[in-house]
Amino acid sequence: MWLTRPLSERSTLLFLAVLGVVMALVVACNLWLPRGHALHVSTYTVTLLGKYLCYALLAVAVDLVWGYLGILSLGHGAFFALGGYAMGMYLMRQIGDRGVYGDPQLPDFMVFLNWDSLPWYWQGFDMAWFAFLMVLLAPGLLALVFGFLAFRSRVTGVYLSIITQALTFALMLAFFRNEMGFGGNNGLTDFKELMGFDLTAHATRLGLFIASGVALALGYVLCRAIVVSKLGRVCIAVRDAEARTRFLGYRVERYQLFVFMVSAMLAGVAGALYVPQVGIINPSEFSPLFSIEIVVWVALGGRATLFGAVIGALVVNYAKSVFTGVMPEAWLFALGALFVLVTVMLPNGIAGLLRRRRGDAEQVPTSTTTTTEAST
Amino acid sequence: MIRILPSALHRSLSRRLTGGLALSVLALGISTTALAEDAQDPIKVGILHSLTGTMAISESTLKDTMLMLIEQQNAQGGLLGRELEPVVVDPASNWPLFAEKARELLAQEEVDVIFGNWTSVSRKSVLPVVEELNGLLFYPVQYEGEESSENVFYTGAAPNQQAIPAVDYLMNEVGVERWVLAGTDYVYPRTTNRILEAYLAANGVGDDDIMVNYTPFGHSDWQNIVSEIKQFGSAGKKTAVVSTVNGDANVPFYRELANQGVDAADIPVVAFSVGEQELSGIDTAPLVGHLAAWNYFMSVDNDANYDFIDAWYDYTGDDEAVTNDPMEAHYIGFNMWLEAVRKAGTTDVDEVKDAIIGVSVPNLTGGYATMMPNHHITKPVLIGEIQDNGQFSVVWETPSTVAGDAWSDFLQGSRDLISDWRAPMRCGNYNVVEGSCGAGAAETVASE
Amino acid sequence: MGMFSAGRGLVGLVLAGLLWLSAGSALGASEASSAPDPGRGLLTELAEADYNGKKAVIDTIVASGDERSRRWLESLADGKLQRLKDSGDFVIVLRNRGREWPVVDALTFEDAGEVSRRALDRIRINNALRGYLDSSLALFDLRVDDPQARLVAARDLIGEVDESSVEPIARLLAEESDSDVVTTLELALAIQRLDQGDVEAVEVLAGNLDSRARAALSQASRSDDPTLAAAASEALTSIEQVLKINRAAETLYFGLSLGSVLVLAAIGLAITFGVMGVINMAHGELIMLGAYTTWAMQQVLPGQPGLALLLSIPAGFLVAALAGVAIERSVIQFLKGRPLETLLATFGVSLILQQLVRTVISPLNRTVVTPEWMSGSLMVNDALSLTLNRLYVLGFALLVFAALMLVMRRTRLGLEVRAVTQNRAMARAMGIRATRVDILTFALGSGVAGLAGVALSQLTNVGPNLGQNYIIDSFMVVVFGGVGNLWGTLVAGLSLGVINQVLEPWAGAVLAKILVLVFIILFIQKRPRGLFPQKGRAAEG
Amino acid sequence: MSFLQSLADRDRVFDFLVPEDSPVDVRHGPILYLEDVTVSFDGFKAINNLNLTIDDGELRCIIGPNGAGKTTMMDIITGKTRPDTGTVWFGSRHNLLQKNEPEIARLGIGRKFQKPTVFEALSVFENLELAMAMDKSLWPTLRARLTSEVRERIDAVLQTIGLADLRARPAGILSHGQKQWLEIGMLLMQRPRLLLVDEPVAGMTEQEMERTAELLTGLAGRHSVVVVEHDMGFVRSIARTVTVLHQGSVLAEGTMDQVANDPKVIEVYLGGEEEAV
Repeated sequence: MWLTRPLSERSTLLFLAVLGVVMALVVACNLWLPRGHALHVSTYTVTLLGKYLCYALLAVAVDLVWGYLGILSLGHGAFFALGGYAMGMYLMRQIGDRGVYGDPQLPDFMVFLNWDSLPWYWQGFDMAWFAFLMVLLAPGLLALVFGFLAFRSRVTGVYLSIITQALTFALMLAFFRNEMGFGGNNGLTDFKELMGFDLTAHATRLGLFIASGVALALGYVLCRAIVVSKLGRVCIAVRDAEARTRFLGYRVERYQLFVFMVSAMLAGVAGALYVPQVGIINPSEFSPLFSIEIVVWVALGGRATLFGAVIGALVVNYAKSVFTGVMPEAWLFALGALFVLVTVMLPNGIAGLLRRRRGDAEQVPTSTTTTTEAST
Repeated sequence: MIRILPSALHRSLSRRLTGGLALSVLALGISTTALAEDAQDPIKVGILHSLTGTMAISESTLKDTMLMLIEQQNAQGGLLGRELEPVVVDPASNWPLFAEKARELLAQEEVDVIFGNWTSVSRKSVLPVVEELNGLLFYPVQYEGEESSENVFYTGAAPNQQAIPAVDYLMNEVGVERWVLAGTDYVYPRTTNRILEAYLAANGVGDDDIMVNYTPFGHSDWQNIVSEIKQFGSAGKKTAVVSTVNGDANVPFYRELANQGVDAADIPVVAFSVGEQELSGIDTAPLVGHLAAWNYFMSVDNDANYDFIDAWYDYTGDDEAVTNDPMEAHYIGFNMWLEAVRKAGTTDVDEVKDAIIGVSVPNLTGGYATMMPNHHITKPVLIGEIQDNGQFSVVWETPSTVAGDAWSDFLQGSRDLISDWRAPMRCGNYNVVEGSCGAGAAETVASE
Repeated sequence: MGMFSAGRGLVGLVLAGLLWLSAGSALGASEASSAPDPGRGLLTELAEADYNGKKAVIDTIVASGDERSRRWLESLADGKLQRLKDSGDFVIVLRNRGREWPVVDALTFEDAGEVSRRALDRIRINNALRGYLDSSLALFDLRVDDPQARLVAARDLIGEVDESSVEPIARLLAEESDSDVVTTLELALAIQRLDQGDVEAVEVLAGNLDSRARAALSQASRSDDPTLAAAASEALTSIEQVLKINRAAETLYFGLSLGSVLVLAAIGLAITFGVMGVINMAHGELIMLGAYTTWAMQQVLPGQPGLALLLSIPAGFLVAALAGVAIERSVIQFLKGRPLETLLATFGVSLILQQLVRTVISPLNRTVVTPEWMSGSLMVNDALSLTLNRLYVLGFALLVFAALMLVMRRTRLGLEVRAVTQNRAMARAMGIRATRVDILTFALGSGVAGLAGVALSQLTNVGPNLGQNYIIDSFMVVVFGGVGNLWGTLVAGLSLGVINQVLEPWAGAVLAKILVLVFIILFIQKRPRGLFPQKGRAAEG
Repeated sequence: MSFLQSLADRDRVFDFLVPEDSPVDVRHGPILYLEDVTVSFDGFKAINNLNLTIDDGELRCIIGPNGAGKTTMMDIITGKTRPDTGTVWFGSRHNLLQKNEPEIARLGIGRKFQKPTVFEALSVFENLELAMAMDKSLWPTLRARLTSEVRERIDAVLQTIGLADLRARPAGILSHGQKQWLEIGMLLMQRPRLLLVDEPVAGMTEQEMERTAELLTGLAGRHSVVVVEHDMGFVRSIARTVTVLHQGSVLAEGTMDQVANDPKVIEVYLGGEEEAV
């Protein structure tokens, strides 16, 4: 079975083991150490870590298309947000008549803006299975349509990046519109429970944290499985010499579309797990700057390594959490400097640094210029 | 395209990863351990305003206001013999981060009260956290209403404390018959405009005489809209624009108005989101005479106000610095909280919540603000005209203060709701028709 | 309605007063005696009356013929006529910012030192009163020699004429020599006659595009008199037709104006990104630096906003170019040939620059004053006026573009830039110092961004977020036009601007923007390398 | 998924209408046939009424000065560029103008680029693996395993191109000549009927050139080979028939000696390239 192939890799097993151990530690320290103990992990921290794990999964999704397929998507936030909205809509319906107006059907913001009935696209979201399906389908379909058009027309490089940016920007503006029926700028919030579990309960928070970890593990294994298969090598071939791959007889656009869709769905799952943990989804997740930031995480961690994406997402977001509290007025300097320094000093990101310290001898040209210059 | 080399480099990299992860978890874990509280410890005041990102423009001065107020209070001996300690965090204009930072303030820092938020969405994001962890939040900005939380105190204006009196003024004192409702497309303008439409209709204004227009955040190209407004205003009836345009979009809006020759004498614009601070970024000479409705203006002639302004000048070291309505709201909210803590003799949230209802403190316009049972406060409504020095001159004010209404009488869903957080009722959305509290109401109805 | 008739009454009164003055019987009676100044009494009345009462007092002041009345009324209109709380003396405030305000005595106009703002009471004034004041102040100008000033005054009379003022205006009209003033006054009179039901007045108004004429006609078209109603509707229809053309022209102008802003914002990027391949996310912040330079220049030269703005053009260019050089030397030179990494590093730079401005200057927006000659609008006809600031920006954008084309096509630098872009190794072999060319190119692109900032300071906020609002649009424009093609950027910017403005009245501002984005996405499917793709083998690399 | 995929393919309407891997039919004539092909970029005619036939099993050299349209011609045959007019047939059954690059590649036309393009991040072995003729649609690729049969074939080709020792190294570290051979090896893995080889010896040393000549002549017979080359010495060493392109159309055709003595050719080359002399 191609899916289980990574499980025989040492690196993947190690990754899973580390993830498992850390998560078990966190859970244990949260449950069994008393408050006030030096190693107690508060529920606040657990939720925070859960959020990081969602971001890490998102980063893995971006690394899959950018690192291995060479598509720099500046619009992956859109898939993340769509997954989040699908989950948010389910959570809104779960509120039922506990909203402030007590309407059993309509979410508060609809009562408030005088909608008389639920719009058609909100139908079905009261059922968990349907909502969870949409978590995958909504981003997947968007990726399918968008990717079909773009890859068929062979839009490449920066042109592709910019239209992915246009895509997420357009979606952001659309979701800001109150007529859309997604709550406008306020988005969806005030969630109560998820599949019957109270969202404010500690157990639920732990559960969501674990779910995020499991999703990250599964997503990682799936991506590894793709990467180590022959399909993964085709992807690298497409990344490095698209035309050549075509002349070898591969229908490049199908490969691109497939991987792009997988990546979009993973991003959607990350979004869906993110929403109940932070308690709000609003159009700012569609913001192009957020999507650029995701790319920065990946670059910082090390592109085309998958685990580098995980490290990057964790490091940047952890730094952000700490800095915004410790140095609220200067943290942007620190973050900006971090981005600049890592890009300039560590061309292959943190993962590259680790690799260099291990003393890998083989140095291979890593950029086109080197090759272009060599051949001219 | 960059080529990054091969997947072969994978191998035992994850070993390093282990160390990193474990370290960061450890660090978080340690930072979480809070020390047991003791009577001599300072009282912690959380300040949750964006210092970076798009909202920094509006919110960063509120952070400074709070720091100044706390400093002043400490100079007077603190509170209950303890010192006040500000805890500042930066939610960076990012709404989920607001919730996270609120959680950090309440769960990690264990602050006794939070002053913060500007946008509605940030408040909505923080609300569940504050309720879950039973914190106190003072929210200083005018907003759309339709909310009343046990843990939140709304010191800014509700729609009935700003929009309705302003429209009354234009209708009765200026003789406006035709209305343009222009706003940024988000919940505050939407709600305000819905309330106003209902109110205008009730006052006999026909649909033809109302034009509604929404624009995106940060809209910078107003040519077409101003031109439409001009056309709309050339029908021979006195026309006014009621603007709920938000923040940054105002500068280009007013510039376009001035350049297309729309002056206050022809088509006055009354704004609900433009204060002294917004004007400080505009050359106001061409805008003289346009209006704003607030509960406070820096130009109010009152000694308490002058003292506050002088203190602000000193604190910022800038004699050109401006004060505005949300700053006054924080001033009032802070003093109310101090008073309530003194009254309760403790900073315990539940006791402060009970003690604060009914507390009256002086505002900066020469009157008193009282905390009502619905967690909104009483405020005077002032209408001011823009001067060429970036200030407003008050042209009209309500004869007495107006109590904030959490649930608008002009919206269908909220007409029958009231809020009262005092002992027997303790309900934020009590339905007077059904005689029961909020969500429970529908259940009772369903089961009967 | 009551207010309107009051307004008309005033016009009549003031006109009567003026005619009386012009007859030569006005003499400064107050100067001769040392008796208590009647001015003080007038001002006291003014201060103590309510809004309606103030109108009467203003009439009295005007009728008094006191030479100081003009300054009194002006100060009143500005809110600067104030009264000391303790003594009840009147002063005129010279500067009303900060704690202590410099004042002059309102009766003698002598310097009265500085007074705490706490000690002052402002004489209240509202919009209606200000309008009343403005028209009476304007009437002071009807007698001046400058026909331009008379024209302004005459314009103020349109729609304000009533029976009592018909006579004096007609007399003034007979003496008037300037044809523009004559037409305007005739129009003002015709509107009054139309209100009275005079069918012949329709002829005067027919074809007139002034909105007040139109308002009068549409009122007349609803009149009970069928002949009048028919004539008025007919005139209205023909006006509507002309207006339709005007509106189309106006929309086109709006579009070009928005487009010129896009072009300005994007053209610097077209150089750094299109020519050098650097994805400069800090481009927006370079624009911001240009805008802040304008602000700083105006702080250095207070009171001369126009001069400051002109000086900002070279200064803004220099500041942004220097910042560009700093970015190039400190970051970009290490990222040669790694275009995507420049995106990440410059994203970091943009965060730093933004926060730097917040920390060093202020998180608040800064005021940039629009100079006199850039405010207002150019009247093409009564219904079509082009806002001057945007007209200047449009012209400026085209100038910058032309200059840039000249640099790229006609100068040694341009040649070297093109050579380095096409084949770095070869250019180097031919003795071109590629590093120097890189620095200069990046400086040029950044400097142009600074110029965009100078222009934008006249249209929008000058604040730390300025850059972020333009960076995404800029990338769209460059990509839509075709990377590496300056003409493409120009055409793309202008056409996107026009498309947006054509859609806007029909779809609303938000939807128009979404549609434009969708259009770009679909267009790139059709032409994957933009409007003007680079062709041939070079494009394949 | 595969249904979606078939939808995603814009050039095909129904699978059953196109017998995709049908053998090339050369019973009635040449393997490659170009007639009246014209293509222009921005008004510049890169190819002008070009007529060309290649017989099955032939080794043909195409020469011509810079800008003669050699690379463009290859682009047309492999589906990268669409001509404005003209027809291109592969055997007598396949109209190449109706197919895209992967389809043409699967029909059995392999191409080596002017600039050696191998997948630098992948190992030499993996480069060959990707090139191998087998089902190249999505699912099979995802699930593909390395069978011993595949290994043997790759090993055989590694031997042929002399890179057996470097099999596990990334292709990026190969020398220029080694990359050229790897690319030829990849062509071999494709088992093509027709090989298009663009400047195979540019930048090679004498020895490398000899080896390349051996490789190419060894290929002819089993495969049809079209070589575009500047280096006259090299062309002379391998060529049987030479076609001279000039300004987008055929100037002369014949043996190397015939062509070299053709006055038209001499005239064209005199102002042009030094190699011709």
